[in-house]
Amino acid sequence: MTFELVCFYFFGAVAALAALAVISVKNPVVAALNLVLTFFSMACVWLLAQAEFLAVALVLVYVGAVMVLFLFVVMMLDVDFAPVREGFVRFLPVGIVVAVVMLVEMLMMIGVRSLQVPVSADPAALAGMSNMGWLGRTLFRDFLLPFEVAALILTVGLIAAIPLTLRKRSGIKTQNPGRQVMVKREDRIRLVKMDAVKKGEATP
Amino acid sequence: MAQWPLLSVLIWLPIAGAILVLALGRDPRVARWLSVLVALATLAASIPLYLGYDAPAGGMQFIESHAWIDALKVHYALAADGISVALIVLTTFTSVLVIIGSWGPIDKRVSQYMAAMLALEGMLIGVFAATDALLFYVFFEAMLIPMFIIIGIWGGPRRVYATLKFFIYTFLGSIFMLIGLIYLHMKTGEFSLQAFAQAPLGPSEQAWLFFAFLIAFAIKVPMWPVHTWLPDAHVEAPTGGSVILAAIMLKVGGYGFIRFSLPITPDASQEYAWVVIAMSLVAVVYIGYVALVQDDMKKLIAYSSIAHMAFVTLGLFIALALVRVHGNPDAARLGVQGAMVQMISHGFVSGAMFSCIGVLYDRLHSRMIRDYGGVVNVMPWFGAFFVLFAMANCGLPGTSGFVGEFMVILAAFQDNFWIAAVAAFTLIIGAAYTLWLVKRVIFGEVTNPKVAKFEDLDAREWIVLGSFAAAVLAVGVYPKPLTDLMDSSVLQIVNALMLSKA
Amino acid sequence: MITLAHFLTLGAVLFCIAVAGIFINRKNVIVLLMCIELMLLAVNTNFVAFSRFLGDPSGQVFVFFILTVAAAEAAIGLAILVVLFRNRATIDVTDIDTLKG
Amino acid sequence: MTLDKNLLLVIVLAPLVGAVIAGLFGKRVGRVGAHGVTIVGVALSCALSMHVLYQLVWGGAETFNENLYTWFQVGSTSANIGFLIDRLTAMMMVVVTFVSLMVHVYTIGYMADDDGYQRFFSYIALFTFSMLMLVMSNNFLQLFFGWEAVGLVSYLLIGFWFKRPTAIFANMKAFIVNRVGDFGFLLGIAGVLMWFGGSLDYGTVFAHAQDPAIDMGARSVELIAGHPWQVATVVCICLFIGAMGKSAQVPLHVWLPDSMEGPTPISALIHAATMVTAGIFMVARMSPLFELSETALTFVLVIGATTALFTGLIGVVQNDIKRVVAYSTLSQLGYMTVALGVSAYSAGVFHLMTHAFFKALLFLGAGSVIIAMHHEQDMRHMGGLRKYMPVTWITMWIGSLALAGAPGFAGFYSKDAIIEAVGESHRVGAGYAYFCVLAGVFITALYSFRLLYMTFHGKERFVVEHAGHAHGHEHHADHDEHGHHAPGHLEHAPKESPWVVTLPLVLLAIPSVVIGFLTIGSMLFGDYFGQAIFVREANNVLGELGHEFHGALAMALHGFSQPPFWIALAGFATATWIWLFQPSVADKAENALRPLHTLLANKYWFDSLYQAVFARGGVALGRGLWRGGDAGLIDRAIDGSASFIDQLSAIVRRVQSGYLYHYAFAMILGLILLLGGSWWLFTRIAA
Repeated sequence: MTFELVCFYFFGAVAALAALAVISVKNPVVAALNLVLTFFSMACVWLLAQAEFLAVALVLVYVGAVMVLFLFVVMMLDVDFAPVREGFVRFLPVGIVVAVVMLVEMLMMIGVRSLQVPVSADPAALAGMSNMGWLGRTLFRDFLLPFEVAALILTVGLIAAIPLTLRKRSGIKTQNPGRQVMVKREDRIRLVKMDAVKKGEATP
Repeated sequence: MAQWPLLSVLIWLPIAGAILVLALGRDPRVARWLSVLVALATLAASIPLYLGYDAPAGGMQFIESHAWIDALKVHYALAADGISVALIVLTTFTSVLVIIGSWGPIDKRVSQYMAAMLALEGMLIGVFAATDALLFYVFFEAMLIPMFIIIGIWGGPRRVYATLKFFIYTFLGSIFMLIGLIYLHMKTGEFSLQAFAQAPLGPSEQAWLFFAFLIAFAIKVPMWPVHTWLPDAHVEAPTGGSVILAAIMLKVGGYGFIRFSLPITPDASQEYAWVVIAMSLVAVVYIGYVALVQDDMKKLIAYSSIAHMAFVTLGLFIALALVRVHGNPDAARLGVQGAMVQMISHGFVSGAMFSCIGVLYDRLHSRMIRDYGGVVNVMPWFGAFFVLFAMANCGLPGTSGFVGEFMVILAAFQDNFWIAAVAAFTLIIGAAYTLWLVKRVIFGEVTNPKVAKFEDLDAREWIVLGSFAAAVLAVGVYPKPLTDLMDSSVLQIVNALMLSKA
Repeated sequence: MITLAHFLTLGAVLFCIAVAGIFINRKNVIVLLMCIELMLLAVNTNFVAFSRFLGDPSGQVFVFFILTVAAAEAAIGLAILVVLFRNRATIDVTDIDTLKG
Repeated sequence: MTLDKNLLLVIVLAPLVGAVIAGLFGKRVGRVGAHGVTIVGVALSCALSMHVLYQLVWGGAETFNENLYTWFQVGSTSANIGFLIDRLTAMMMVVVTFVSLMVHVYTIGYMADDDGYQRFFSYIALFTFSMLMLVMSNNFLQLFFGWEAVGLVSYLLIGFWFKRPTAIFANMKAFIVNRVGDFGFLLGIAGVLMWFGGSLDYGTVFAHAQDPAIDMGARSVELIAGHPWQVATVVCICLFIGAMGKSAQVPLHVWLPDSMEGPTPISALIHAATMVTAGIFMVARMSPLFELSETALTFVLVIGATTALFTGLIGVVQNDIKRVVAYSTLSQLGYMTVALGVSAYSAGVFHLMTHAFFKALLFLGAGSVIIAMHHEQDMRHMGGLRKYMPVTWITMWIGSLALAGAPGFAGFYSKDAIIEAVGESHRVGAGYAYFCVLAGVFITALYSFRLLYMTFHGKERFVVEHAGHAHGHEHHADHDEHGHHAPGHLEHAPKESPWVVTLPLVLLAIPSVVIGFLTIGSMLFGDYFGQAIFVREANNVLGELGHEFHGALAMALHGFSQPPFWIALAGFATATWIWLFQPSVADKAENALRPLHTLLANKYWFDSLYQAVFARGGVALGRGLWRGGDAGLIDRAIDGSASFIDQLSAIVRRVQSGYLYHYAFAMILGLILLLGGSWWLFTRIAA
């Protein structure tokens, strides 16, 4: 049993346990924090697979951004989580059965297929470059267009989130500084010409 | 002139005109004038087609072919023989009259209506000119769209039901045709009609293909018992829509039989000709009786259209029996020629009848026969036209309605006395329902006070009905130019029928 | 020696946990979203493993894209969640059946 | 020498030009213009027709047979428009144009106050054109064209007063009943094309029929498997059905009495003199075909004999003056048909000609009476008119004598020849026919003189109200307003009609007297018709009679000793006794013979039967097919398929619960199945 294998088992076990916690704890904040742990552990596992760049990206993107977003939303929304946890016990057996069946099937598939995959040495090392360089070459050479599209998707996602959550609230009075500045004299004052005294009502 | 892609011009000129009318037609007056100009230009463009067609030589002329979808060997292939030329000229002629006739009655969304009409015209010409099966199919389907819009927007109160029925019915039929075309494509590797006609096909293949085509075209014609969409569509359609529908769209079905069923599946057509003939004869009698009892003028004429179109299918399929069983190609030519003349004539007569009903409808906004009576008292010229077209509708010699029926009956007699006898029954029943209509609408005392205030035809209606009348009489008195135009083409069809494929 | 099967098995375990999570937390949209993230993680693990063992960088590129899309999805999903909660004052999925046929 | 084609074209087109001018530009040319242009047109064709006749008979012109233009040409089948002018045609042309001219002139007086004056002239000129096309045709197509065209004009003219419900019913009935005949006619033409040499041209067809090498008489066809019929029989019976429609033979006669709803001039022109005899002309023209089939001729004979007797009987009980003449026309058409049936075609055509003159005369006379009586047509309200309108009275007597067959008058020669010919014939059914025609003679005399006595003799059964107020012509203008007069009440006394009315009467009376005497020799027993009419040697009854013919005068004198004369005299005597001297006898007889009278008054219930079976039955059938077939079966199936999909989707839509976790569950389930399936698949492949 090599050191790598020990590490793999350790991080794998942590990830699995944290994932179990994600789905079973009552408090979503705790669940989110457990999810962070899962991601973190999996990033370590990816490191074992020599996918250094992706491991770092996972931590940065998920742990740094997405999970913070989750936590933010969970904390911002004043959700009463008691009712949404109804049926937890009732559906637990079903969930376990389904998950176990699927796991068994998947393991059988892995058993069938993984035997036929030859194990090769680290391709990046063979190519004489770092993992990042290896990935970057592929990304910017073969996948340039998808890369740009992905960038676009992210931008759209960013922008779309704003109008979705933006709301106009009625009954709130606000000033419009633009209009205040542009106002003209004629809009405010009307000069009316009239006699000082009405005819026929002259003072005696 | 030969350098011009004349058929393409004929197809795309009205379609381009439709876009132009849509773009510029904010003002209804502009839309009307512009669309008439486009229609007239198309009619003018069809004149060199008629004059330039070398009728004695026959065959496909004005050939155009460009690769369209290379992978499937689909071509943008156009050509016209005598039959196509006749139908194209019918289309351009009728379209002008329809557009002029729609000037008054259509007052909302004028530009859109006119654009739909022009687009429809272009697509109909496309159907008659296409020699590539997929191109044919595209036009065949595409023309449903403007018609759908015309009935659906400017139609009567039950237009939604009518349009859906019309659309789904015809669409159902064309799906079967598409399957047939795909099968033929698999067999031959291309989509040209000529390749299809030359493809060797076994008996059961032919039978399947025959029924696929039969469903498509029988619905379009329409033949009994898949005719029920037509009366509903006509009743709800605006006048112009009815005229185009009856005068030209129904012809696409008959044309399809000529271009697909007969040349591609001649053996199956012969084997199952009795089915088509039986359906046609049932249509003559059954539909005749149904027409007799209609209370709605448009429905009556719609049913009479079905009965008249039965002569087209009868003439086409009786030809098979004549060629193959009796070995009598002369009579077969008479049958096919009769079917063709009947198509052209029915275009004029039914177009005219629907225009007449439109004239009445514009005045009273009713299509019910009982609301009228004694119209000739206040509209003598209209009465004269109506009686003329009614006579053409019952096939009076001297009008176009007679020629085709006469030829088909003569041909049918050579096959079987009883078929001819049942077909000739139309003389009686056709006269009965048409004249009863005339009696109740045109003659008699004016009973409805609103009818008493009718005014006779205005100049626009005069142009429409007068043109139709001229066409009806011209074909009736001297049909030879028409039959000469198509004769060589008909001969080629009949010759092709003699060759067995199996 | 770590083999491909190790990674795949770990991915499968994570995936199945996520599936189970969807079942037992069927009402809580937030946890549902988390479960989806878990699933994506499991899938990504498989990609990384195959990329490593087949020596093909495309697998890692795919992971890269999936990360991108997943991030966008999380942003939009959470935004929708916020709107939903604002309009309905609940995140209970049993209350949301507008798409009922 | 040959006839000039352009001349023939002028004959045909002159009336057409008149019709078009009067019809399309009626307002612009005015009344005088309308009748002027049509009369000039018809007079021109009448004069030219006479010229043509002269050329053919005395001028030595040959038969003209030429196509004008090809109507259509498909393969070897061609249809042409062309003329065949032989003596038969020429005679018909003269009869048609002459009677037509008389009627045109007469119409000036008769329709003087009608709003549709120009229209009327246009129609009758158009009729003349159509009839000329019919008789001058050299092929079946053009024959059919003229055949239908005269039917159309007849339709328009019967319904001329289109406000009258009865008129527009009658014209529709006429057209449809004629169409029943045309149904047969068209099939007959199709049969000719098929079996007689593949042509529609008379010359080719007749040559084919007479060619001994082909022997058409022996050809047979099995229309119903196992029952061979002679080809010629099938074709001839089909053609004759057409003639039955047009010439109003039983059972297709029902339209003719109703056609009297039209103005009287057209009753004279179309429904007595010319159009209705088209059937007779056609059969005579087709004599080479009919001669082939003994069966068909027997059929013709029986139908004709039945028509001759039984329709005449109805005439006896009619009170409407025009209807009496109409039934008499039916009966006379029956006579002509009988003549055809015994192969005495010339006799039939001869009777056609004489009948055209005297029947036109009778109708126009009746019209004159109707004018005088202010459009009262019921004879029960007439009587004693002879002192008011002497010209009409005398000419009507002449016409009636001719009709009844008084020796020396035109009708005598033609009718006597027919009766003799029937007596001579040995055809099956000739015995029955002989009885019918003889009995018919009695009936003819009976109703003819009944009409004269009830109209012109006896007491005046009308009341003249000498109303002081000005009574212009406006009453004529609107015929329906006469309804408010009590029957038999006139506002002023009847008077003789104007000269435009009486002149045609006189001009028609002359040939009614002399035409038979002048022409019988050549037409029946001479060589007048030549090749135009073909009779087989064995059937040549007229040839047999010819041996006993010693001139017209001798025949007239001989006529006094023959049974027909005595029978007619008996009829005359009976009529005189009943209606002139003992009017009460008529009522007694009516009561005594109540069932017979009911039978006749109801016209053997033909109309009621047709109305019930064909008209109402047809409508009921149509309604049944529409509601039951179209709406009940077809549309129910169509709409049913739509609602079936509807119901099916109502079930399927429950799957779409809208709950996210249901969809997720479905997905996971699918995944499990997919995994299981692919695992199973892989292990099998590995194994």
